[in-house]
Amino acid sequence: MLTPDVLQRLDALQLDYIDALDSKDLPRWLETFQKDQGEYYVIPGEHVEEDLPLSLLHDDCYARIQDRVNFIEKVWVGIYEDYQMRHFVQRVRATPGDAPDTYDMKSNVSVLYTNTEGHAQVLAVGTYEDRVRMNGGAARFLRTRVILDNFTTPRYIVYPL
Amino acid sequence: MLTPDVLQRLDALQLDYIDALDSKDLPRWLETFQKDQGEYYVIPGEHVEEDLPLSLLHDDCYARIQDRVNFIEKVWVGIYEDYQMRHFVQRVRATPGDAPDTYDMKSNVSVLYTNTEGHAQVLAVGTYEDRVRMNGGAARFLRTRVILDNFTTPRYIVYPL
Amino acid sequence: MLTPDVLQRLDALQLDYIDALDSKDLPRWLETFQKDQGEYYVIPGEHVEEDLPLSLLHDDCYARIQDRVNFIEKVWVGIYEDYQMRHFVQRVRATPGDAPDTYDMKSNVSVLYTNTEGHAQVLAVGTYEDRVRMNGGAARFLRTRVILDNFTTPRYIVYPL
Amino acid sequence: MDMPLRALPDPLNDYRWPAAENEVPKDVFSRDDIYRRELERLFAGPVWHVAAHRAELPNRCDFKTTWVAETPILVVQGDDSVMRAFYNACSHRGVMLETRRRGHAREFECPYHRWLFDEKGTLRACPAENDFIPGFDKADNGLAQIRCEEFLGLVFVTLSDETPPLREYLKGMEPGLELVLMGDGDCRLLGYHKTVIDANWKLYRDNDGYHTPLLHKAFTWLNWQGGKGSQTVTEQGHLAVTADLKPLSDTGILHDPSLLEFKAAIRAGGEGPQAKTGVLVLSPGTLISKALDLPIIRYSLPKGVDRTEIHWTFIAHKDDDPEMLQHRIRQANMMGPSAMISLEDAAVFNRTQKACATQPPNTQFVKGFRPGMDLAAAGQNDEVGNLAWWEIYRRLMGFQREAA
Amino acid sequence: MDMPLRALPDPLNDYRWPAAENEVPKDVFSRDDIYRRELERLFAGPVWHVAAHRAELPNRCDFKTTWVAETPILVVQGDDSVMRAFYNACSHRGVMLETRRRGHAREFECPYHRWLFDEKGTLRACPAENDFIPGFDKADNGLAQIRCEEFLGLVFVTLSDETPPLREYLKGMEPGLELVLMGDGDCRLLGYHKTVIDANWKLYRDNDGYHTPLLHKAFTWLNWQGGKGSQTVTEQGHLAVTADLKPLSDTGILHDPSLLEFKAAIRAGGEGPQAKTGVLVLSPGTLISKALDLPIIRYSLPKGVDRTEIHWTFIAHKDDDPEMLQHRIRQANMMGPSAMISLEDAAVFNRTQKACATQPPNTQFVKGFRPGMDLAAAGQNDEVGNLAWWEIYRRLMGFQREAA
Amino acid sequence: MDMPLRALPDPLNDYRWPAAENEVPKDVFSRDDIYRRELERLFAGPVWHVAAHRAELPNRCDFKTTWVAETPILVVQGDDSVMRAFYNACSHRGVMLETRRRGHAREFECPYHRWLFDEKGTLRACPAENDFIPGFDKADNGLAQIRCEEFLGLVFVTLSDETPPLREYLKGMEPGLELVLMGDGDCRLLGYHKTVIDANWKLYRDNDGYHTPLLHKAFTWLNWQGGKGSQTVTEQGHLAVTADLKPLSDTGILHDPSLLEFKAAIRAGGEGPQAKTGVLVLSPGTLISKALDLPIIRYSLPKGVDRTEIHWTFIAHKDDDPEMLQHRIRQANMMGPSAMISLEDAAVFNRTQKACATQPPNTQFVKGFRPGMDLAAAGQNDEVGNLAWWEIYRRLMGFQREAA
Ligand code: FES
Ligand code: FES
Ligand code: FES
Ligand SMILES: [Fe+3]
Ligand SMILES: [Fe+3]
Ligand SMILES: [Fe+3]
Repeated sequence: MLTPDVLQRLDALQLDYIDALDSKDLPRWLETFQKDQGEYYVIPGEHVEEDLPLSLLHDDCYARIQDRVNFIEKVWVGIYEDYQMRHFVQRVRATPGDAPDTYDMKSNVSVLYTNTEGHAQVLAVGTYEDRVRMNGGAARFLRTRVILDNFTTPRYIVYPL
Repeated sequence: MLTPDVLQRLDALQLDYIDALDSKDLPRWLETFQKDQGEYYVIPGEHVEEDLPLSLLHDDCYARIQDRVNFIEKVWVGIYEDYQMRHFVQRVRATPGDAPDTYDMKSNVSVLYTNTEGHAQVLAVGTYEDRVRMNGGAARFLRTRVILDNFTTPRYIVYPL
Repeated sequence: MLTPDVLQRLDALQLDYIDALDSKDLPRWLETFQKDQGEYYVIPGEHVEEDLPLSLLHDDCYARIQDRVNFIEKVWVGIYEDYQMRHFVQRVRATPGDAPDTYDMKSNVSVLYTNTEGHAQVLAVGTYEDRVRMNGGAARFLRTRVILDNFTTPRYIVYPL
Repeated sequence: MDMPLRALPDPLNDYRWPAAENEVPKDVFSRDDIYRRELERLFAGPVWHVAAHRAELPNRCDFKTTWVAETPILVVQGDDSVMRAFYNACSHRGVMLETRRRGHAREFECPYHRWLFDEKGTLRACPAENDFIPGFDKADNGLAQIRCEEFLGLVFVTLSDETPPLREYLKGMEPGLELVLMGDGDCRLLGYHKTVIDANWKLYRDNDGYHTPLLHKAFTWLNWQGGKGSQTVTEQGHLAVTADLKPLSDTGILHDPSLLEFKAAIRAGGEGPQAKTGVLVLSPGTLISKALDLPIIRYSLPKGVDRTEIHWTFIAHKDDDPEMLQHRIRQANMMGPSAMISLEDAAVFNRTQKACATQPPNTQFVKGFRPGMDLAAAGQNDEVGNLAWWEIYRRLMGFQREAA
Repeated sequence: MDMPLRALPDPLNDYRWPAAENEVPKDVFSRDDIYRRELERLFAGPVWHVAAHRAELPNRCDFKTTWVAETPILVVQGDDSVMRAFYNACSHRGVMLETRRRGHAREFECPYHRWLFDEKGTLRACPAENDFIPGFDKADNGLAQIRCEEFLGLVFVTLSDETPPLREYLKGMEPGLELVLMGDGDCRLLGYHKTVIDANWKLYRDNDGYHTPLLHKAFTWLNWQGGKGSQTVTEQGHLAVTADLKPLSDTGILHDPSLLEFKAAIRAGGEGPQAKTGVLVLSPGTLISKALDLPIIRYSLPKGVDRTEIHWTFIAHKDDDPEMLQHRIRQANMMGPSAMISLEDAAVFNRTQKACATQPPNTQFVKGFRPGMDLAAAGQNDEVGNLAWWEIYRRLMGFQREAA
Repeated sequence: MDMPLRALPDPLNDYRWPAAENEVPKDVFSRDDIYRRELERLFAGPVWHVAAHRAELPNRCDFKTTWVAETPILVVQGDDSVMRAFYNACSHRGVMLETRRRGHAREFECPYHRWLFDEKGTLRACPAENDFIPGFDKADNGLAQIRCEEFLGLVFVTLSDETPPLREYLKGMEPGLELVLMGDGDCRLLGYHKTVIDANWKLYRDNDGYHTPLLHKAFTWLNWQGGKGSQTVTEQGHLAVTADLKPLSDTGILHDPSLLEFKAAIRAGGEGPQAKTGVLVLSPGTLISKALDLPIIRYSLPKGVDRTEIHWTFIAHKDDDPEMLQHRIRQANMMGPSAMISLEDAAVFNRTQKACATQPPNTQFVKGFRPGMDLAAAGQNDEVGNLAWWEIYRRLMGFQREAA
């Protein structure tokens, strides 16, 4: 069992991650990843079931995550119909990882979103399968995998989940 | 970083608040506010974005909160279509406040509701921006601001959020 | 107030319960109940309001819970339209129970579900009213009562909630 | 609902029913215009609907609200113990009068302008009446009443003046009703299982004895045999199957076989009506059954053409001792939307709804069917029992058969 | 919306309105075909809709997007301060041009092929224009403009060429509008309360003085008396009730009675227009009121036959001092979808919608009604004020009355 | 779906298409009656739909379920390797036979009465067959089969008998198909991106070369140039654009430019079919493209008039080495519902849907259009390529043009 202190730091990282996204503060979201190492994936649940290799978002290196932030902030602006996300996470498991100072964490996650006319719906539901590195006090994601139960998304996804 | 003890008392206050509402126990809800000082606001998210001064519910003094309880319990009875709320909160940040023994807290919140025919939907989603006073052991809200992402509510709001 | 350690073990039990269900691992779900003693009920909210004695699922002995698992795994296979659940719980209260080494716990719960075409909706919302026995380190449910706010379920319930 | 007096020329007039007597078109389950016509001709037509059982409003001045398709209904037990039914709408400007599911009330006050009705629907008071339209008379402005008759505690309503009297309508079903309602229908309410099926309401009533041992695998899994039985089909398209559902002989597969005891039968020594089991379909859309010790009324409430709420209503007999009461509550694990031997039905109905737009355009009833047969002579494990009802449906809806 | 030029033979041609002048059929609130006809004949017909108030787009090049039923509208204040309205669709392939609710923009660029329009709707640039269809002229391809006139800052639009000029349309409502818009309509926006009612848009505008003291129990609970007043009904079916809503004399029931101060009246010494209170219904679907110090515009935006978004729009006067501004913000607790004396309205409208399919088929207006009466002479607490509008509605929709 | 044999007199018979050849009415995207007619005349009409690619059911006895509009389809690879398609409904009472998306099955058992079909649709067994309607023959009661042909692994189905043979239907698209399916169509499935657009399915197929560099800002932002190319328009309204999407010359803007490598072209020395890029629209509603190293099949599945599910289906070549496979998986960041250069399309389609009820009533295709032109001669960056399809659509739907 992990110490309360470690758990609290894992949770703090998770909360920072969701709050950054809900605040549309993508640079802050980027910072929750281990610099030059972090990876980010969104994987349709059906692919896990059927063992298919594709992801919906597939950032297998930190540079890709950086490019993603740039696309949202610089390329798509003024085109997409904007929306406001709100994340809810529930850590269901956290264990020491294979490498020293790393931890594996699984959480349930749901994301509600509100469109520009003020109506809310479920955007996404699934799990986070995270790998975290504890660098002294600061935890950072080495890898975040979002397993998307609702693999047919109700709209196109602009922001990371 | 706040101590686990302070965090637990902040959470306990928050949980007491939502449980009182979900139980339609409005006097108990009222008690979560600092007597004669508590303030309560529900603010449409679009007003935050567009810097508009109006609230949806605007209880800028404790007496207003008391009056709200009375309206629900004494004036509207038998007219409105009743519903059952269920709150889910997730504290994303808690920090010491400006004044001594006060704390500022931000939480994500979602509220599902069930109508009299037994069907559930999303009623509200957004954030709580709370200011709490710790009076010895007992925490009380000095101010609760509900920022409502879904500013076009799916029905008229009877109970506080 | 319960000690952080007790709370953490109560939470761990709860999380194990929901993760087992969300993983469709029914034997693991069964294990969260006290062997030969656990009871499991799903009760429509309207029955609580109107004081009606019926439950939706009524497993008043451990053998019934075992039989339920068997029906899901052996009888209904290939007939029902499958779905993926995802639980979110929020403990709102935990107190020592009447008997030694037992605890009573109330939690808000919501369950989102995704159908085979990949669309998500609210399946259930309500509360858990749990009674837990602490056997040394291992907590087990003596009794789980799911009070279902949305007593008109949006589809037939296959898996326990 | 379109009010009948504003009937429109209807393109459905050209709709053709298949010539073969054992076929039913799939699009009757999915076409919105057919559903609209059902509202007029069937739900507001010459049929009786089960709106309640007295067990749901057992005391004087108890009420229950419910629906006949899109029409809200208020059923009240008067202070004279008589059951009455009303359109659940204020006679002034039409506000739904009562929004609670069930309750107790001597008076119903409309919130809008505070008109006040008593439990018999009489308008008792209306503010500022002296300033009303000349000739206004409270006596003319009570709640619009709905025809309402009772049988064994079942409260039936009909929206049409042309419906025959209830006893005539139910003719032939009396023994079945006595069986499932435990003789005298003197029942108490245990509770509800309410759920939604994504299927047309007619799929729900489309029941057959053919599927029972095949769909519900519990029977084979538990090596659970049905007993002998018989089937009744009435002129009104009602169906009664009294196939015995024998108690389970413990095969060691269930951890808790006590659930499937047939307590009443044991107590009665295995003889007489207590020892029988039956399922009834009352046209148009109510199922009433007693399986072992578990009597259930299933209301099917259409919510659009492809969505139906099912309210499983569990009752006990008023004379039950605590042991029997508890047994019935436990036995509810056996039947219900999530129960051992009925969960599968909803799955099958949903799956049928999804496949309405397929070829061939008709479904076929083949088990036990003989061209020109007497449908009332269908056997207990046949699927033709429903065809009597489909013929009534076809006529009520004004659909002509294709030439053969 | 079906475009008028493709009018179809319509089964509604046989629809009959009740003979009695004080009755309205319930199914006008629930029939989808009637709603479809409203889109053509009413929303795209010879009426003015309130699309905005200048307070919502106070500066040059400010814009607001909104809807006339299913038609998206873009209202822009030109750099010449003139209000203009456009169909919110690119003139090329119809992409919705602006998706923000409100904002500031000198230019509108369509993302699809980057056609660029200025704030007066003129097409300024389109990539590759030299390869366009011969004869293409940017001057012919600006945004399709919508007739737009202004009165006291209210921005009205009409989709029809046959609508009379605004001042003619509003005839008789000028004093009421001045009252509720605080004289000159020189306002600033405080914010919105937006909500959904599960009811037809016409229920929302169906307002009467009869219900006020009866539905809204706050009045009796607080022993709060309405003052004398008067009612105006115009030829276009507009309604103005200027019943005084007097400030509350503190009865000790409210913990915070300051909320219900009538600050403007106190400042004015209780005299003159500042001391008045009024509520206006502008046909077809806008309510504008000033209760005590709280002026509100209520837009009702139909979203299908049984669903309506209400945008309560709260304004202050531009000259308000901070104390008055703060007072108005506080007073918003009094009226709004969740407020002390208006929460009940939505409940009543929702409940009426649920009970459309009931008998009798018509609702009746009885308080203050006399056959053959001059509807414009209705009293302030009558419910007949709406009948003038219903008669206009009936005619616009082409519904004939049944023979008496 | 209404079965064709019950065709009704249809008010749409008066519907008029605009006279101008370059205009399309906006309400074809929003009118429910038009969508209903499409179900009959188009989706069940003389066209081929792409139902699957062999890569999705690569082994014998693999299956995939899908939809042709509202009709559920079961595609099975027989144990003889032949692709067959069936209505996904039991031939008895119509229960949807298979509910899984994809899988492997030698037999399909209907749960309701346990009729058993083999992978070629033959009815193999049905309980109690000896008690069936006289003359019942299993051979007549297999699954209703659907015409099914294959080309380069693409599995096409048509619900009509009148559809020409597939090769005739595809005439002119063969080179394009070879290009995007990497020569021989011998592919493996990588996975899906599935999403919903709130837009009519026809908006999704309405593609033009005019928008590409304008809507998709990534091209300008990255200074990424398209290469030369050509466009083919066929008699059946198919469209093939083989404009080169050159690999990005690294401008230092992307942190990870490796994503946009054109690995196959590099390997091929920049020559030959491997070095080409193309996008195809197969009428009515499938897009197939290969951008750089990323081949994708996009199924558009209508779910009502204003809602469409898009199933982006990503494939690789069976001979890919691990490096190429990994590269294709990475390159899926480039195209898809949430990808670098295609996220914008959904936004534009949704925004167009929202603005259907606006003036002018028609959208116009202007870029590259000349009255009387040969539509097949349209250039790669024109928007007129779609007009050939719109003309086919108009005729299939039976809409007459207005007089000019
Ligand atoms: S509507 Fe009921 S009293 Fe007026
Ligand atoms: S649709 Fe607006 S520029 Fe083409
Ligand atoms: S419906 Fe398939 S076997 Fe009867
Ligand atoms: Fe069954
Ligand atoms: Fe009111
Ligand atoms: Fe594009």
